Amino acid sequence: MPARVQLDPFDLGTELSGFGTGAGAVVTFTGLVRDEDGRLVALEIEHYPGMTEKALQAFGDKAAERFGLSDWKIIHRHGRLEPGEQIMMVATASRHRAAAFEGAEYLMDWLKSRAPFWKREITPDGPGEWVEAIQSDEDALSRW
Amino acid sequence: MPARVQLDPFDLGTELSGFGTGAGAVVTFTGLVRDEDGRLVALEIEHYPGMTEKALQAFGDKAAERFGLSDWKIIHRHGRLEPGEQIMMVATASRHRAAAFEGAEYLMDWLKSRAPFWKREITPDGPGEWVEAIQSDEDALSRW
Amino acid sequence: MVVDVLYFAWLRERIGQPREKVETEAATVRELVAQLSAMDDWHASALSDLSAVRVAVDQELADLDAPIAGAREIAFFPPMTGG
Amino acid sequence: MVVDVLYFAWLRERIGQPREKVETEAATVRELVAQLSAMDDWHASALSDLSAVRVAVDQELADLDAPIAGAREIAFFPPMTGG
Repeated sequence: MPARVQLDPFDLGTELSGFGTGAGAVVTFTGLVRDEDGRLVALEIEHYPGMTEKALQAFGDKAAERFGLSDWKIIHRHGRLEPGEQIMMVATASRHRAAAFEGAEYLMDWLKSRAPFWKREITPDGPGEWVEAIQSDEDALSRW
Repeated sequence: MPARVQLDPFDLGTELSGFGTGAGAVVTFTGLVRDEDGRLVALEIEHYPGMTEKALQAFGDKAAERFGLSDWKIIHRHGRLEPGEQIMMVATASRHRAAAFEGAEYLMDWLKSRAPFWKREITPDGPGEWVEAIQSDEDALSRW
Repeated sequence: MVVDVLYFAWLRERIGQPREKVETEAATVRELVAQLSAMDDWHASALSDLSAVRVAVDQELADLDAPIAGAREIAFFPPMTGG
Repeated sequence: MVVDVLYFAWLRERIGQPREKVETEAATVRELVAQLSAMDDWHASALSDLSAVRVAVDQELADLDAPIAGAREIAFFPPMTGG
């Protein structure tokens, strides 16, 4: 399955081994937990099992068709993630670089506000509020 | 050195180990040798030792300043590369995804037509003509 | 009909459970919300500001006026913040 | 002065060597090209269509009217095709 949701970390080199064979251009995006100047103990990510996988698969298929991707992959983690840990990755492969870049940006824009994930910050004081969606992520979708 | 020119392949996982620590977003681009429907035996890449490293370093520094990248890396191979092999990679790290994507696209657009590399295709008939620069690569630069 | 109603993130916390079975005659999501809100203060509070709530019907994003006839699973959650 | 003149890709092949030392009084790249073109048919042929030739003076991209006083290394090559 090119779309996965998992607790465990992933290894980018392993994930990309054999990825995009025959393509000329591979783009990856990896999201990492920032430490927010030491304020953050961990990020907690919740998702909607069942719907998440379906949504990621649908985004990937749509991106593949729209941008002519020969290959794509999405991995998103859930659970408790500490600063510096990977949150997620997308990878796209295409004959030309513009399509691979656009496909990856499109997938990221969709993921940010249309895939059923929610996160909250855990600080030394305990779990904080759930992170609110930001308008710029919603706006980013309007370009597609 | 964040900019390298080398004969040997590179491992993306190894190259990205520790890359962008503290950043939220890492983007990579990897260029691979296409097999051109089996017509291609290998790609031969020539470069200008000395100038190449300086040019890559200058591009990277410029991109870091312009897009607020916290980290960047460019690796470009030379010599004889067979279909499926990596040609080059760029990686960018930033606090936010838009800057990481833009930085990587900027670096690619510059690399394509301003870094002193030249390539030619080797087919079953032997070395072919040197690949000509294409107008779309020149045009891509005008957006920056 | 009986539907599974799911809650995520702060909706789950305010309502105090991740899912429940609900017997309903509601024709739309909006009618189901009215029924849930009438159940107790926790539901009423969690569902009071619908501009902050997103809905999925059978694991597909839907709006408040979406019909729910035949649906098996209806989920309420905040705007998504993946990536 | 004496400068190192370097050639890459098809310019290297047509001229038949990757580099040579050239004694020159040229003030600009364009004057150096004229001097090189007068040396023999290979140089003349390689440098005949300057729209297809790029230049670096001391490893920095330059144009044909760039001054070369004090330069140590001047390179001629086709438009670049990296990536």
